[in-house]
Amino acid sequence: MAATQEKTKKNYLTAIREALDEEMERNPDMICLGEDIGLLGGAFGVTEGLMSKFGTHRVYDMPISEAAIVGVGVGACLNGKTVMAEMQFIDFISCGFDQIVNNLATYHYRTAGEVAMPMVIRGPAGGYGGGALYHSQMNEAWFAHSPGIKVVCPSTPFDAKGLMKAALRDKNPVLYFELKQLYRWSAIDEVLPDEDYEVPIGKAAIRREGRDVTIITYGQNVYHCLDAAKKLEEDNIDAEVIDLRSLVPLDEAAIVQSLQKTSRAIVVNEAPRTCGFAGEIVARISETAFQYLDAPVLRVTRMDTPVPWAHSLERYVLPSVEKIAEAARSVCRF
Amino acid sequence: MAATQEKTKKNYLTAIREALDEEMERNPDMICLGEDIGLLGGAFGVTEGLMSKFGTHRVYDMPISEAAIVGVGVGACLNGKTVMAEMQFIDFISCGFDQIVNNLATYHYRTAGEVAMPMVIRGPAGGYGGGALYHSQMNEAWFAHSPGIKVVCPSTPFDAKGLMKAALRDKNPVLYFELKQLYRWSAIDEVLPDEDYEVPIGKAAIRREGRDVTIITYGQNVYHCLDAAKKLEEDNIDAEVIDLRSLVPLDEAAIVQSLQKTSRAIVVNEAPRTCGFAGEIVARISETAFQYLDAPVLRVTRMDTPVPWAHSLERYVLPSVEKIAEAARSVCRF
Amino acid sequence: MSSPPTKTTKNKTTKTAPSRPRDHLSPEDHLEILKQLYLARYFDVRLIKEKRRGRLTGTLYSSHNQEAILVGTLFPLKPSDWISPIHRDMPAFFLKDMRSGWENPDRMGMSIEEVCAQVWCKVGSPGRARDNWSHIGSRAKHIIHSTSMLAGTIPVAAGVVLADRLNGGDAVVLTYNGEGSTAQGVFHEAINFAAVHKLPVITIVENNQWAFGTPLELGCPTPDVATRADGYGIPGLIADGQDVFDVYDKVMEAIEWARAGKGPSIIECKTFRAYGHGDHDDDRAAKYRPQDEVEKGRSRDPIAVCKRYLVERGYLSNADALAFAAENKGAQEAKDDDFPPDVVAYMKKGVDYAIASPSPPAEEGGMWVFSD
Amino acid sequence: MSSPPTKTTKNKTTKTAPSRPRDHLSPEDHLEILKQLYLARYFDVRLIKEKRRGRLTGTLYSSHNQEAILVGTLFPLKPSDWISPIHRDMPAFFLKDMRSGWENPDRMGMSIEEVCAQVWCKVGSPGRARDNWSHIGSRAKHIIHSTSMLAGTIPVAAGVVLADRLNGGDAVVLTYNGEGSTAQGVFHEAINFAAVHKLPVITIVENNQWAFGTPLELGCPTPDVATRADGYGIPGLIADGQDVFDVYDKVMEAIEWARAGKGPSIIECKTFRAYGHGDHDDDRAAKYRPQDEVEKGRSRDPIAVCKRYLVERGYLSNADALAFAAENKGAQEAKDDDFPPDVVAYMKKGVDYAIASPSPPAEEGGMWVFSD
Ligand SMILES: Cc1ncc(C[n+]2csc(CCOP(=O)(O)OP(=O)(O)O)c2C)c(N)n1
Ligand SMILES: Cc1ncc(C[n+]2csc(CCOP(=O)(O)OP(=O)(O)O)c2C)c(N)n1
Ligand SMILES: [Mg+2]
Ligand SMILES: [Mg+2]
Repeated sequence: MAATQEKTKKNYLTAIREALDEEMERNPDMICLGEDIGLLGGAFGVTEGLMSKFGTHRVYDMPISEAAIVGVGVGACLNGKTVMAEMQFIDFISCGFDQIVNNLATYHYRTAGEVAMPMVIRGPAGGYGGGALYHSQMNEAWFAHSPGIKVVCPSTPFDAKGLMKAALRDKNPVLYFELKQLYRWSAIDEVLPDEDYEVPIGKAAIRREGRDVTIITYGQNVYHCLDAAKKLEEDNIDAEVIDLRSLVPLDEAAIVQSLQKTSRAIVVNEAPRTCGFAGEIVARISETAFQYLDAPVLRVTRMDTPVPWAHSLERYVLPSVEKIAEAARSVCRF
Repeated sequence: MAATQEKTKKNYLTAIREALDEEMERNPDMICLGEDIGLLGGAFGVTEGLMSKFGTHRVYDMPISEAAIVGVGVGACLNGKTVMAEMQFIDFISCGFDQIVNNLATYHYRTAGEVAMPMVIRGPAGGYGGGALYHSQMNEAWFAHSPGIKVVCPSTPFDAKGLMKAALRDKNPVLYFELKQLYRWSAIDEVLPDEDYEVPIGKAAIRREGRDVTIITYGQNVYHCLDAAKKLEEDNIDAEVIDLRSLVPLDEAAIVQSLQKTSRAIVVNEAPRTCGFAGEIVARISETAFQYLDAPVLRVTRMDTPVPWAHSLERYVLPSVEKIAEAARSVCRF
Repeated sequence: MSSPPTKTTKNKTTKTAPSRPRDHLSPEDHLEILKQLYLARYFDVRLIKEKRRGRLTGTLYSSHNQEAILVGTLFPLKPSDWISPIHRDMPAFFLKDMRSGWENPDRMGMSIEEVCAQVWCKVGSPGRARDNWSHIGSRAKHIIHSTSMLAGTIPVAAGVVLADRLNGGDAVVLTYNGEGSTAQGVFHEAINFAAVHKLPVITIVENNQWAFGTPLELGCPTPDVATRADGYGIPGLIADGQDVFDVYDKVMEAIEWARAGKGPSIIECKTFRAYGHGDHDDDRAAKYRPQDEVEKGRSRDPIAVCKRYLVERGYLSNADALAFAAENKGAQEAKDDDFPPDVVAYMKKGVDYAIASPSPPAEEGGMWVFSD
Repeated sequence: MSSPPTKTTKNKTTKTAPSRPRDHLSPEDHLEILKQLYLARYFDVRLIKEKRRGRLTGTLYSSHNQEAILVGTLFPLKPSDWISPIHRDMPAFFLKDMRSGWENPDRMGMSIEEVCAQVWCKVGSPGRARDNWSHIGSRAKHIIHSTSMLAGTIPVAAGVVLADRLNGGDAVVLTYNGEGSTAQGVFHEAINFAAVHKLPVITIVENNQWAFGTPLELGCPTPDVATRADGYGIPGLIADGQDVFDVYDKVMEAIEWARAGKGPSIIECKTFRAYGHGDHDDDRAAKYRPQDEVEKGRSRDPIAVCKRYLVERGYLSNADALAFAAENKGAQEAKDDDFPPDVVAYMKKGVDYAIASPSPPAEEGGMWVFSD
């Protein structure tokens, strides 16, 4: 009977929660640190059930102290633990910044490999939700620029679970950006495998194959790009959409391979433009795939502004399906 | 007699100190905040003499509290002051990171222009001195990626003084990166103008004209690039060296103009590679000058590592004259 | 080391009447204070209703049951003093300097119109709806703009009064904080600096026992948050946060201390968060907080406490005390006629203005990154 | 609010002899402690001389005059306890667990060879010369690696003992800090967390009156840094940092408190920085610090104080006390024969090893960014 029962689809948030739960089960040395993650189960409910299942000695409701959350995590890793540290919103990571970039990220390097830091720092990120300046950030570039941290950003429930598992099994610190707008967006619900699986860190996914232009993106912009690709069909433009999934390390091969076919690319992300990860991809393409390019690589990013509150303002500064399609058209016209 | 007296050349550090001193004199609303800047005169002596001249109510020896240094500065600006805030080493800016990126940088934006933030945050930066992980950073990209802050980095005594004056008169927050290896490097001593002057923020300088390849850089790497340019003469390569001086805002026109002539470029800086400012320049070139390019734009940067201590290690990861020359040769061969 | 150190901070309430600052208030002041409590409560009730009707988009951080802290801390201020309210202090924006006249356009507080326009996310907000909820302020009105980062405004407050002193002013600044926020590093850095320089920074801690879903004892090692003051050798006072006059007395003490150049202080106001952390949390809060704790915590409505005192002192007749029965009513229960009509009318002006105010033009999203 | 709160933290030295932890030390222990003071002093003297001869490149942060703090805090530890020394604590790396035998290769402390290799910037350093000066450590030896960011290791220490408790251990951790560093936000966050969870984190504050060029009173609002403990309701003890046995007693108290599950504490050791902040600052320090203050601060050499006590107790003869006269001598004055020969020989082994150790191969600069 079970066999014939239809499998239930699960949302992005549930996928993350399952990964945390299963890894807590699998690894008795794993602990969780964060604000309101225990009794409440997290601001969004990602950690719901963990404290009652694993107890207050494995799940800590921390004081509102981001630096201590990270620093305590570093100490726990030093003494044999695997740590999941939640930032209630990824925006508050700035309050624990020093501990991340100067302590956590460099520990392995400074100790010539004596000490590994198996810590995952995760938190809700991204705009498009009216969260304004401090509940909308995508600040992955600060960390991509800080050697020693891996950076991942899943866009589907399957990837969310698989990347979380891979991250929690990685010996290195991993910054895991989750998109709060995707948490409960049922349009992307998926049936998840029954068996244990990982999505390897450092591997991109091709979300749509196409011949004319490569659209490189990650996070919730994946869906804007897919919508733009549909729109572009009207112009007879066949777009390929690459979801990077991992930023550090980056799947350069996937990008180059696509460019060999399309010879044109745009890069889309929602972080501020200057020194964002989109620019990094443009630079990598210049270094590794220049010879395939028939057009400049363009970026569609947030403007160089904070994320403002009012809907009208927020839309104005963030990438949109229209802006993406327009950039793609423009490189195809080149 | 004075007229015939030979003018004394001044070093980079003195140039900064003179600018601070003259602006403190000119602007009675200017105050200085920092660790050990008063009684001691700063770890490197940049603020020597300021406290005895202007008093303890304009020059504050702050507790070891970078977040408070910035935050108190924000409050002082809000209430009509102009603030110079010193980070004893620019590396420690990570401890005041939140106050800079989320409070200072966004104040004008959030208040729809009601409040300006005339604050200069300055501090010794850069490697090549055996300072190791926490006394060698060039972390300008974190701030270039945080909308609302200007970022400058002078390479000569003349620019150091003129940019400091411009920064202290600017209504916006300015991050001012000074290179500690240049502080007392007498090879670059200059006679400074007697009269008041500013070096405008947002204007690059061409340090060497050339036809074959544009080398875009800033900070102490300017000198490595000039040495590389000399080396390249042996290969009959005539390199143009652009010293950006300002990163935000960026003098894109200067870059494009040079590329129209040379059609080839490399970008050199000492920050980690991924998401550094070098990548940003490559992306800007892709967007604005692709049509002039005959070769990929290459980067010569620090490897994606911290700055290690031992000389052998430090040299290995940082840009060098040899690495710069090799990259320039490679784009010229393309 | 057999015993932990004894506590220095104690509730200094138990003084006898003659020296209490409140005794300098006129009968009218007493009634004005009650009116302000009504207004703070009505503002909150009204917004909760509007939100339930789907007219507001942002999260509401209700100040229900905590109004005595706002009214009691703001009433003793001079117009030129500074404040920095945070998420649970929305009424503070318009309550500031109410003593200069509710309708006085020159008073050093925001108009109800401005505050409502902010709540409605309209361009009439002082911040033109660029940042949400309580993240507004006004340099002109001496109200510091906060970010979301808890405790992050305390150093700013210190800088403001540092500058004020340099300019020859005598302003004090009140910063508002939840008890949970006192765990932030910048709380320590800022108060330490203020203490070193004896700056007039008064830290109000609204100890409502919960920081989102985390109880006091997991954020703070001592039962009284005022104990944090001991680490800086500054006064740490405890006020009954349900009693507007006790709050008033304690803040007045702190203000005198600060204006006399004796430095900062911390005032812990004991209270209880009536609802969820934000309105999105109401249902979950009912699960993580024991029902009896909630009932006990809500049992001393600040409006009721105030009325009782006013009646005792003879400033309010029993009949007038019964006239508007907003106390002990939840947001859904409370009706407009539980409030004085002028309070309802005042708020209505704000709401009308907010509804009429347009959304900000999209292009403003790209403006004011830099000043020129 | 007419008077500031009374201070709870006081010097708890004035107990009578019988209950003092030091009384459990054997005569040999007492002599060993003196020997360790010599070693700490000799290490520092030697490095200053090497630096003056141009043989070292890094900055030296001398621990001269502060050795009693290192020896007195480390002596009471069990081998499995953890420490996190910072810039002024170089001797701590090899002094840790010296009681298990100076030559014991299995002791839970670094060898003098490793420490010297670090100072000489050689590959023999436990960190392979990848980060400078005191930024070394050893997970195996229970020594936490620090960054430059002051106070940044306190949360790490808290995490280490949190994990230790989960693993069923009973270790305590000592973190070392200058008085200036206590102003950092993370100091507050970490101690607050440790206090909430009653973690065995003992914060040693080496109050040498100066933080680089900034005097105590500009960094800390109270005359005693131990007062910071009051804010967390944890014990704050003051030790005479020149008296190794007083330090020992206080730390032993704190260790017992911590191991019993009663939580963290702060121990302020009053001392004085003998030289400049670093050796690069010696000349400038002579200008910013009044000469008489310096003389007074150096007038109680910890070696002399220790010897006096040992003679009084009959553990050391007057003649032996005079044998090696390192006390009250500056680094330039002090000669090898002012120290016991085994101390000199021990250090020599370290120096010889360091000199023989090669510089790290350049390619290592690109290694160990990530673990695989
Ligand atoms: C630095 C930082 N970390 C986390 C948050 C998320 N957050 C917002 S309110 C809150 C709880 C605040 O509790 P408390 O200070 O007691 O104030 P209350 O809401 O009870 O009034 C948290 C954790 C934040 N805003 N800033
Ligand atoms: C976060 C941070 N800010 C600034 C510095 C620069 N710095 C190094 S040592 C020092 C003074 C430390 O004084 P104190 O804590 O009293 O220790 P001491 O040197 O006197 O032993 C300063 C400001 C630093 N290392 N870290
Ligand atoms: Mg609270
Ligand atoms: Mg000190």
